[in-house]
Amino acid sequence: DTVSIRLDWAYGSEHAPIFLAIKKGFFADEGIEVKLMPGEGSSVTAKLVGNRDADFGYATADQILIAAQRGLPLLTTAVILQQNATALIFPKDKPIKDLKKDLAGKTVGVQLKSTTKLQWDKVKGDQKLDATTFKEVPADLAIVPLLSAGRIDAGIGYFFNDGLKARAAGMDVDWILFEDLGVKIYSTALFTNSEFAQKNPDLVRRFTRAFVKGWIYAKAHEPEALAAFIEANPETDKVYAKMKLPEVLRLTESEDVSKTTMGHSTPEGWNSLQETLLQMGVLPQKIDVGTIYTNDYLK
Amino acid sequence: MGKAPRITIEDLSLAFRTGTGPFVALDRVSFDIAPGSFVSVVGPSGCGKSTLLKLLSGVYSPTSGRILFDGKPVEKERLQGQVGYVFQRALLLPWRTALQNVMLTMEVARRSMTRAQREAEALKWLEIAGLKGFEHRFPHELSGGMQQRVSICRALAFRPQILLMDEPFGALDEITRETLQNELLQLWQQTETTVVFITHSIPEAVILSEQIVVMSARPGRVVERINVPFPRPRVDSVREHPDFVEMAGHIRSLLHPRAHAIAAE
Amino acid sequence: MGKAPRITIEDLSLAFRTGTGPFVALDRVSFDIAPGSFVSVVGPSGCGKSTLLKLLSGVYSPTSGRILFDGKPVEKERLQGQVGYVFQRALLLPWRTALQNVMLTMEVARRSMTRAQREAEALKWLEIAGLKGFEHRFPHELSGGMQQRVSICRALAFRPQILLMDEPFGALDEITRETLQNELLQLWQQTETTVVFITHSIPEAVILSEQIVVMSARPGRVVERINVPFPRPRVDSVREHPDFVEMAGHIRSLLHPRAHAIAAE
Amino acid sequence: MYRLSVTLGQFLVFVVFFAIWELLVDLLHIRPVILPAPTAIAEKIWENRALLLKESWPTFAAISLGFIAAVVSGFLLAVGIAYSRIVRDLTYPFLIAAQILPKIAFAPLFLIWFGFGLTPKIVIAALIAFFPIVINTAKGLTSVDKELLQYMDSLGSSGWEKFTKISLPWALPYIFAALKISITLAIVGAVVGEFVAAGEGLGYVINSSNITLNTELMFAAIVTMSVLGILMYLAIVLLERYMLPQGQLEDSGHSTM
Amino acid sequence: MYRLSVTLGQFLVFVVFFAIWELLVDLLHIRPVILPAPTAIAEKIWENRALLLKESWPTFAAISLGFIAAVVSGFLLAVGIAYSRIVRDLTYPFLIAAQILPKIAFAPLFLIWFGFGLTPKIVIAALIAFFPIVINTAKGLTSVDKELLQYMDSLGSSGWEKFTKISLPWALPYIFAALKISITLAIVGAVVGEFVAAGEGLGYVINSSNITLNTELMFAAIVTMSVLGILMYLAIVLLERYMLPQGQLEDSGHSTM
Ligand SMILES: Nc1ncnc2c1ncn2[C@@H]1O[C@H](COP(=O)(O)OP(=O)(O)OP(=O)(O)O)[C@@H](O)[C@H]1O
Ligand SMILES: Nc1ncnc2c1ncn2[C@@H]1O[C@H](COP(=O)(O)OP(=O)(O)OP(=O)(O)O)[C@@H](O)[C@H]1O
Ligand SMILES: [Mg+2]
Ligand SMILES: [Mg+2]
Repeated sequence: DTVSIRLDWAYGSEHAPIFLAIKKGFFADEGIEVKLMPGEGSSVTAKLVGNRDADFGYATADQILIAAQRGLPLLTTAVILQQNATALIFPKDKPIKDLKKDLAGKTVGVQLKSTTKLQWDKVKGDQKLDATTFKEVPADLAIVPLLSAGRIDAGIGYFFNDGLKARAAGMDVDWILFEDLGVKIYSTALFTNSEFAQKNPDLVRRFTRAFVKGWIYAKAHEPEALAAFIEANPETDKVYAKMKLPEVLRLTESEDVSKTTMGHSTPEGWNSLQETLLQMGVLPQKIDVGTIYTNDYLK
Repeated sequence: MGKAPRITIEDLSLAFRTGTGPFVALDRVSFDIAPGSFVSVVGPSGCGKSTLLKLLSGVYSPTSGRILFDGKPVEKERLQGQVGYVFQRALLLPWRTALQNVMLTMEVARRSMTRAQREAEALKWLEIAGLKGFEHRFPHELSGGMQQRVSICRALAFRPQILLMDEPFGALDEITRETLQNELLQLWQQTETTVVFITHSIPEAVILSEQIVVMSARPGRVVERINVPFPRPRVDSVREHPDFVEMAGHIRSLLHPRAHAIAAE
Repeated sequence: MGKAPRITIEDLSLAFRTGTGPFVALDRVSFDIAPGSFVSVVGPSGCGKSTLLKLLSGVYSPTSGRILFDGKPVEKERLQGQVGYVFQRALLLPWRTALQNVMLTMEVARRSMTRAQREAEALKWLEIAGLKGFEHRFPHELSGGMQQRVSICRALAFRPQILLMDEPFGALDEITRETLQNELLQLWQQTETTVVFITHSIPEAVILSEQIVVMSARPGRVVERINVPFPRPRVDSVREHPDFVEMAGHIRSLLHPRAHAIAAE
Repeated sequence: MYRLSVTLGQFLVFVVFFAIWELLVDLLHIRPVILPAPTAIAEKIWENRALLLKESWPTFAAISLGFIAAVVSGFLLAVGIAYSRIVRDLTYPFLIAAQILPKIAFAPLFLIWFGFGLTPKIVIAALIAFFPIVINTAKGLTSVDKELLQYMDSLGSSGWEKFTKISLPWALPYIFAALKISITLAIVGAVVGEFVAAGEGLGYVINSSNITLNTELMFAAIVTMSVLGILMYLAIVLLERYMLPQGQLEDSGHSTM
Repeated sequence: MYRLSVTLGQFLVFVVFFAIWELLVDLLHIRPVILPAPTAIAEKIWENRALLLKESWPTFAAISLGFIAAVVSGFLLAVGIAYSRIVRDLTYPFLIAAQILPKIAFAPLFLIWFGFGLTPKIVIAALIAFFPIVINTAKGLTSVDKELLQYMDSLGSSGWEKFTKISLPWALPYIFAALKISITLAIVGAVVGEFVAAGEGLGYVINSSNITLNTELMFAAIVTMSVLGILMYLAIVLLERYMLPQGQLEDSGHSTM
């Protein structure tokens, strides 16, 4: 069988375990030939899978939930990144310790093209920040250069993308994780079209199994995963790739996963995500989270 | 090549739409043109001569009245390959050389000719018009008179049954003019061509034509139709013949009062 | 308005670059034009008459030789407002009405005039040219002769010191032509205007000018310069005068052999 | 009579187009996230009319300023190209290179170079709209009847007069063709600018509603965008009618009754 | 002589431009993420020459197919507009609306509508490149000297002959101006297409290296892109030189020695 999977963004070492799984033949072992495709943001990936233009997708859980609420038949089969990677990133020489005080007079870069902006809105609400004391500017895909050019004093982004890239570029930056500011939500997950899953339960099971196996194996053999990724993407920035992979692998951990298995998720986790999204205002109404995820395919 | 048709012009009127309302250029013009005859049209500038020719060629449609060819209304299809037209402007294609411009009409109106035949014919006419050596010049590299000559060659080269000529020799010196006049007469006598010829030169009209249509302006009307009885070939000395002088004087007098009235209006 | 300059043409040559190599249009042409004189240029089509006028007006630069105005080389600045030019083509601006086209030259060459003066002057000339009622027509709404008349008005209206006219009356009927000839002569006599006049009509040249320059073609050369001694005003009857007939015949004979040679070449 | 039936015809085409769309969405059960029905979009426009109106302003500002910048600079460069062979030969390769560069890829860098807010949007709009102005204007200015210019020379007229009285009017039809192309490009540019570099404007609404999969709102913003664009386009058409005298308008020419 | 010094001049401008760039980056200690130095980019190009060459092919295919589609369809529509008042009146508003629609906003939807790979890229390229072809060609076809057409009518020539022998050659300079504008737009379109809807091509390299902040590689791909684009542009210029006879080329005209 040929199965297509669309990732969230362009290939990076955060996808190394997937390349590793392909290289080690985990998919081949299940009789599956994988058609791997890069993405253009999680929202697009969610739409594409909902429209059956790809069999599987790898995108953030919030987008999966939003898309499902908007009527797309999506089913999450494994929540890979259990922790929220969003962070407030800033240079160490202009440190932010207390959000309330230290943000005053600063310029914060936000990414309109992702839900990180919405998470930031929630943080502002939760922490009762006075948005008039600092300035927000759009900074899609440019947090690091803007920080580097001094155009912004802080930026909202994934710590393993923008944060580590800044470090790889020789900047001394630090960050505050949103996870630590109370935005505990699932991050990137493997999902499929539920109609597709209904028709091909066995194929979905085999694919999910091979996919998760890649992550488990990568966690144990990090250098091997890195090597597999670099082999497939020789033009990549190797320093940055090496820095990023362990951080990403660490995000697969959670209390729940340590008790069960890689990729596992709980009703509490999904409900908390839904709660957060409701508060963020991107979700008009609640849905039954039970319909959009399952642990069944994790064996 | 078939015989030229008899042309019947019946009550022909044409009005142009202008910024200041309709303008009547031709007002109920009627006359006949026998097959194979040579008709000249004279009249003051702006009296509708060019307009008449454009109606005859099917370029314009009349506001009222009609034109019959052998009793049948003109149709574009039937005109194909029949009418040669020398416009008042040279009207050459700027991207074609003199030779290529002359070949244009044959491409359109004489499909049966081969490329080589067309070229030979075109070269022959260009030579007659004194344009040997200028065949491969583009129009903007030719003098005004040369452009006009190319335009004449273009119309003559495909031997049409009806030849409409709008002041063809106006921009030419006497010698070139005479050469081309002779060529035209020869072509006309050898073939069954009908020629409708606009000129401002009364002697030219008298020397060339069998019939002269005199027009007046505002609105364009036919004042008189004059038969020219002199025998052919009419040599230059015919100019001194008293009948000739008298006829020229008569035509001049027909044009005079009107024309003066316009200038003073 | 100052006096017209004496024009000295010294050994003037001009070659055009063409696809088939350089082409000599004018070959060592020399003659003088006295201030306020009326010079006609005649010659076969393509002999370089228009080219000569373009050199005189500063439009072209000679390949060799030079043109002096009162002994000094022509400069564009000094030409401003001095030269009126009637091109062989009417060459009107398609986006301007007849009136606006006539006003163009005054806008450029007579800045001191007010708008109202310009308009009055333009209207006067349009009326003289028999174009009353057509002032607000666009060029494409005028007949060929009318366009040419607008172009003549445009050159006359600003009363230049030097008037270069390239076959101005070629497209006009006899009456309109006579009217404009008379107007031109009147303008010339009243003011100190120098006129250089190209024509294909030998009688016209003889009737109008003080001096006739006869040119030959390939390459363009001056064959002879003829003084015309007849007293003014020269009425129509001068045409019958034996001296007139003889002079016309002489000019014709100058043009003949050459021209025939070209046609046969 | 004819005008009336044309307007009716256009209206009919519109109606048929939207009817088919509505039907297709309905019959094929296309989900609104993929393609919302016209009625749903219309509803959304009405609901969000205040928002859409408000967000139109910054977009309008970016488009018009970018367009004006493109027209002015493009026109000046075209004049240089038309009148100076050196300018032409030295700028052409760079002009083309600049035109070919995927400016959209640079958009994030523009943020860094030009800061936030209106400036980068204007720059992108101007850069994209610039090229047709240069190409067409230069073409128009160099296609002038040479003898007309010679006529002006014979009058001893200055270069400036030749330019204003002959070349410019001659080039106007070319220039207006370019303006029509460029205004639509300026719109694309402003939207791209707002995708990356703005927290306001219709482009921002399109982008952010795309992320939250609020496809109806996205289409609503696109429709508003189009209406805005069509109005600006019509402004140019009106200007053309006003500035091009009868002799130069497309549908003029010899007309018999 | 002149040609040689022009080439030298162009080269010099290039060298100076890059020298200043290099110096600025060096002196101001600009980080490569913000703006890499030309030498760094050159190095990156050399390092990745195989990759860049390989990725050029799909981009080239998308550009050329999109361009051809735009030219063919745009030309046909222009003919319809020029010759039929009904076609013109009925298509114009939609044409303009379609042109004004921010097609880039639709790019993600194109993915869904047309699938992956070449198709959406071609569609976007064609859509963006389409408009100038229509506008300019229609303009050229309708600006023909009316009396020339009348002359052809007097010969009883068919509409087809008038078209091929008069209108088309007359419109060629307009059409080539449009082709030059459109090829650059097709390039933009293909790149945008590759940003969203492809896993290959130079646009993909630009986008993915932008996301991973590999700015040197991004610039390397942009440079390759530009070179590709300039080559395609030059192909059109050559075609123009070949097809437009002397009488119609820009620099022809009355020339004295
Ligand atoms: N731009 C040009 N390029 C090349 N040759 C030219 C150009 N202009 C004129 N010629 C040639 O120069 C010669 C003189 O041309 P010119 O227009 O001066 O003739 P002319 O005496 O005015 O003729 P006509 O009476 O026919 O108007 C002609 O043979 C013509 O072909
Ligand atoms: N397209 C047009 N629109 C409006 N009026 C026109 C148009 N064409 C010609 N006319 C007018 O119709 C009248 C006749 O024009 P036409 O060209 O037939 O004159 P003509 O007899 O050929 O004059 P000429 O001897 O000057 O060439 C003129 O008064 C002219 O102004
Ligand atoms: Mg006429
Ligand atoms: Mg001449």
